[in-house]
Amino acid sequence: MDLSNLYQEVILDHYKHPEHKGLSLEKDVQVHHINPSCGDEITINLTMRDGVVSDLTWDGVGCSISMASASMMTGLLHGKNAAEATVIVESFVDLMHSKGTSQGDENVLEDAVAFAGVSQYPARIKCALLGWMAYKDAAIQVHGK
Amino acid sequence: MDLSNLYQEVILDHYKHPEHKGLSLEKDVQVHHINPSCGDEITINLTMRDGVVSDLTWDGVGCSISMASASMMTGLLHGKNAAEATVIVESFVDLMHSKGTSQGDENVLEDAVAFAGVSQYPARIKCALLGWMAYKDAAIQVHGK
Amino acid sequence: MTVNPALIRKDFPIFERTVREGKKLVYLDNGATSQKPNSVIEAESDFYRFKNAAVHRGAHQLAEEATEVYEQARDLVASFLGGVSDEIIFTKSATESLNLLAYAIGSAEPSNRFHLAEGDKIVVTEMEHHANLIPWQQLAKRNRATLGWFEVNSEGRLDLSQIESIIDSKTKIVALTHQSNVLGTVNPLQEIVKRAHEVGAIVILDACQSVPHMKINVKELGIDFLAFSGHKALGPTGVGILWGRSEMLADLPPFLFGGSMIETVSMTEATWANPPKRFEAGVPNMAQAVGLGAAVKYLTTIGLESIHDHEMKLTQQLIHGLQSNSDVEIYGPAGCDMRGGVVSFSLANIHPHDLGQFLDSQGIAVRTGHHCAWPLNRKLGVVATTRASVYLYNDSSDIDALLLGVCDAQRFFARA
Amino acid sequence: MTVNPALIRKDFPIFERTVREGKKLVYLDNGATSQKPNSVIEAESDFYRFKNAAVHRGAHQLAEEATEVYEQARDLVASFLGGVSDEIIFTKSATESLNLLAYAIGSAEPSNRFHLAEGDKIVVTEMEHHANLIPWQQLAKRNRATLGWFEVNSEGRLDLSQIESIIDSKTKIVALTHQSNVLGTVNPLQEIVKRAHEVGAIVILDACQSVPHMKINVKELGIDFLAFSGHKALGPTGVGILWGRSEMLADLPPFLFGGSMIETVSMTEATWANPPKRFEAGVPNMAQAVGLGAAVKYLTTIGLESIHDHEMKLTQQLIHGLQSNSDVEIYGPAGCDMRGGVVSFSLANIHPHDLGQFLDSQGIAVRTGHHCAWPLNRKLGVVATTRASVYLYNDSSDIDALLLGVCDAQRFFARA
Ligand SMILES: Cc1ncc(COP(=O)(O)O)c(C=O)c1O
Ligand SMILES: Cc1ncc(COP(=O)(O)O)c(C=O)c1O
Repeated sequence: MDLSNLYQEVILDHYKHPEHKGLSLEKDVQVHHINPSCGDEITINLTMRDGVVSDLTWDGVGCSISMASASMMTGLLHGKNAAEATVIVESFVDLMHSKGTSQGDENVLEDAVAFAGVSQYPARIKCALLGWMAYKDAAIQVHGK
Repeated sequence: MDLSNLYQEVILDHYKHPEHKGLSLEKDVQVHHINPSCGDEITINLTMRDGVVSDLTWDGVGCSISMASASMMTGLLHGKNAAEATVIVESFVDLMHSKGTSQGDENVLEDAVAFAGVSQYPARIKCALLGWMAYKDAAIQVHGK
Repeated sequence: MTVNPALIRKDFPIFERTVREGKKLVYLDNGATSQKPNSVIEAESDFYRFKNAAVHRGAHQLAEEATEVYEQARDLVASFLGGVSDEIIFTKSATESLNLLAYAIGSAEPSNRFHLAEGDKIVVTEMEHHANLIPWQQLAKRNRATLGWFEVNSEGRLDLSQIESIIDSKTKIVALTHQSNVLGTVNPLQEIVKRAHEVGAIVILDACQSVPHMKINVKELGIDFLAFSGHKALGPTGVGILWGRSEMLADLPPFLFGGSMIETVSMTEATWANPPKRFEAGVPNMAQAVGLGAAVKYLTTIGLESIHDHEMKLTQQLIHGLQSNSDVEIYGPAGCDMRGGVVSFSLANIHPHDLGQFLDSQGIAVRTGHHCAWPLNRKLGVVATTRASVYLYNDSSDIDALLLGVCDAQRFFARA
Repeated sequence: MTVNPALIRKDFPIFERTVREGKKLVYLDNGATSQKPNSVIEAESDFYRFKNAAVHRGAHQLAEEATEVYEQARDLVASFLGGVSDEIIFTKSATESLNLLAYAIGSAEPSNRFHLAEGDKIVVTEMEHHANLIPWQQLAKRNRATLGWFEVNSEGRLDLSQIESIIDSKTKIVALTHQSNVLGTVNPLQEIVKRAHEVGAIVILDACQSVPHMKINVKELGIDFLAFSGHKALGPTGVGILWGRSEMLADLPPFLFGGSMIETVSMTEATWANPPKRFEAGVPNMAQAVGLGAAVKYLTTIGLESIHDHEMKLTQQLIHGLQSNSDVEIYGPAGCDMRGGVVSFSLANIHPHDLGQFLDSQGIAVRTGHHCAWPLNRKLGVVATTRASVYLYNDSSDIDALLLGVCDAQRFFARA
């Protein structure tokens, strides 16, 4: 396993230049998640309009994997309807649990297939999923409103 | 190690025909000891007159080693003054901890040297000492009176 | 498949040694602890040799590998019991598992489903091992709850005739043993579980003497918690299991506090991780958990049904042989229905300790004493008994040796 | 004697393996857990192979032999610590040892010297591992006691300037770490012990990070209780030690209830055995205790003074090397006085998790995260750090590898 497989340039890029970072003032729900084993934290603000992710922003501290993953996720889910977003999230979760057997579906995940290498590092899967799990929670809460 | 070394005839004899068994009505102190790991129990009644063990009786339930040992002890200590009794008790305790290296001092312990074999069976040392430890406690309590 | 003890013994290195100057080891003290197959011993030492690192704590390869085998062990135990992995908590022993429950329940706030208020009732039985009696007795004292119990009848079985008044509407906990470690009695769970759940009580099963010897499926038993010790089930010392239904564990407060069981911590406050982590504070007994994984694998390969059948044949032989000795009194069920391979007995005029010593001189290892069940002993009217307990590596020659040893002991102690 | 890591590594089988496709294992995660020498691994497996039986419970030869080696292990640990055998309690871990104390003290009756009443105070420090913080924090909550603490100053040392008001007359317990598992700081016990005893408080020492690495004599330290984990001291997983002064243990109520810790038992009442048995309920972690005995024997043979000297040389080299990198910030004392071989640091722009991952790809095992000391991390203003910790088998090439790895990581992550 080559480490540059884990740390693809696009990941380091998102880490250094995160997108959708900085929480919007307006939101339907806010969710805060932490990874107790390493202390990484993330907060996301989600707004849905007519069943579509109309605003999704985040803030947090953590490693490049967790931060870049949150950055890419917010870009990816923005403008998608709830069902489309769920498909993307599930696809990403499956990729993380693939133990290196999957390359990820680029049609669904776009740049986020760069995280495929993470699935071979069990301790890092939680990092990559941090933002996605927060979104999942947020989506459930919005739905309940 | 031959088992008849542990179970000398004189031991089995005392077990079947215990001496000084049955608690006297009168006593200075009564002490009750148990061996929590096997449930054996002993009670002894001790009376000292002019610094001499004038009455020492016991009752209890337990294995041949603990019962025979109590039987022999009461006979041995009867009529001894406190200091003599202590010497006998210490001699017996030493014998029990000798790990088979001592035959015991017959001048001090008389028939109780028959317990020498017990010292090679660590789990049984507590059995042999049950009555003796109760006496030790009783002697301290009498002294404190 | 029938169990072949001769083949099985080849897997257990201890049988290569002899005892008491060259005598064959006849190990009939399985109720106290079992012997270990090579696969278990090696699983534990291989952990140290090849993968040793603190689980869940490092991003390095050793930590990854250690975590992997540790969690695999959890999976193995889960499928062995018919539960799911997150329901399996590694403790140091059944004793810890049961105390964990008693302490965790004892600290549950009024809003928690486990809260034990003044006047609530805990029900146990008269045949409990101290490990499943004293924690509840002391919890009752701490929380001003009451302690009730099922008595043991003359056949060595629970007297369930008063079940409605013993498990009454105040009852919050019913804690009982699956199989008595003295009598061999297997308790009828169905009726007890039904009544307990009727009144909203949880059922905690001490499965120390059953899990190693019979096929158990926690879901089928309908219980809420189960505890057993690895060392009685071919596993290493220093590891036990607490199984609890997911929805129960989810609400159970923690017991030991420390690393890895937290979500957040400040100087004055802390919140807790989800099960099973919530209950595994600190660097766990990793090598022992892995060893226990190997043990349940070994048991599964031989097959618990086959093991049970084998043990019951030996038990029958033993009971039969003892019954033909008129000086012997057996405690517990005489038949083989609803009983396991643990047989306690006494011998007229020979104290169990003396009998045990004599048998030991013949290479035969049995247990003598109160077997950590003093209240039961008192009920039976004995200070101590002699207990023989079988396992998959015993064969009928072991039983013959014991029966012969008992007769020889009678001769030996009659000599004076 | 000087420590020869090349020779020592021959005793540790794990160094025969490589990591990450053939890289030499550079193990610098000793603060989390240590590797094990063959003598420890074999002591544990030989127990199963040759002597396995339940200690203190049987009258047969295996039980005798098992009891003998188990008690020998107790003697070994006692003399290793400068205590006496009956003061040594085998637990499953330091976490259990500390929780044992917190629960036992928490249940002490008003007549008991350990009774903790409403308004009594427990003092800890801001640098505690969760295992020596949360048990006290939760005990304070349960018993309505207050929790106070010493703060950590900018040099990573305890601020003792307020000692008189922090350890005040209400203080019953002072629980602190001997050496910080994050900062490496060794705390000045003399002053703290003196003040604690002045007000009648007991001193509980978390010696997890000191006992494996420096010569400790409990009598000289003047403390009342001490806890450490076997697995950080070359010993097996699943075993820890609680040492307590005899006169303290004599009065301490029990913690876990079950077999072997009792004197008498009825359905509703129980009385307790003397220490150490009172605190060892159930069949103990026998093989692990025996393994820990072998571990302290190994450490004693090499010599704790030599080990400490060796570690401090490596620590100096490491601190020195890190200091020459302007992107590195070290947390904790910069000098080697009153500190041990644990060095935590951060690297500008590279998260510890990423650094750890990169180092791992080079075969270097370090720990990253909060190291189970969240309040300290918050005080330091960091979410996580990278921690390297040395032991007797490390040599200066390991430190070189780490220093090089840090530079390579900087290059690697700068690439994008
Ligand atoms: C200072 C300190 N205290 C307590 C502990 C807890 O030890 P364990 O997890 O072995 O119980 C550790 C290690 O994790 C430690 O470093
Ligand atoms: C029925 C029963 N419960 C509980 C225990 C306690 O198990 P351990 O001592 O392994 O914790 C035992 C064995 O000693 C037992 O037989």
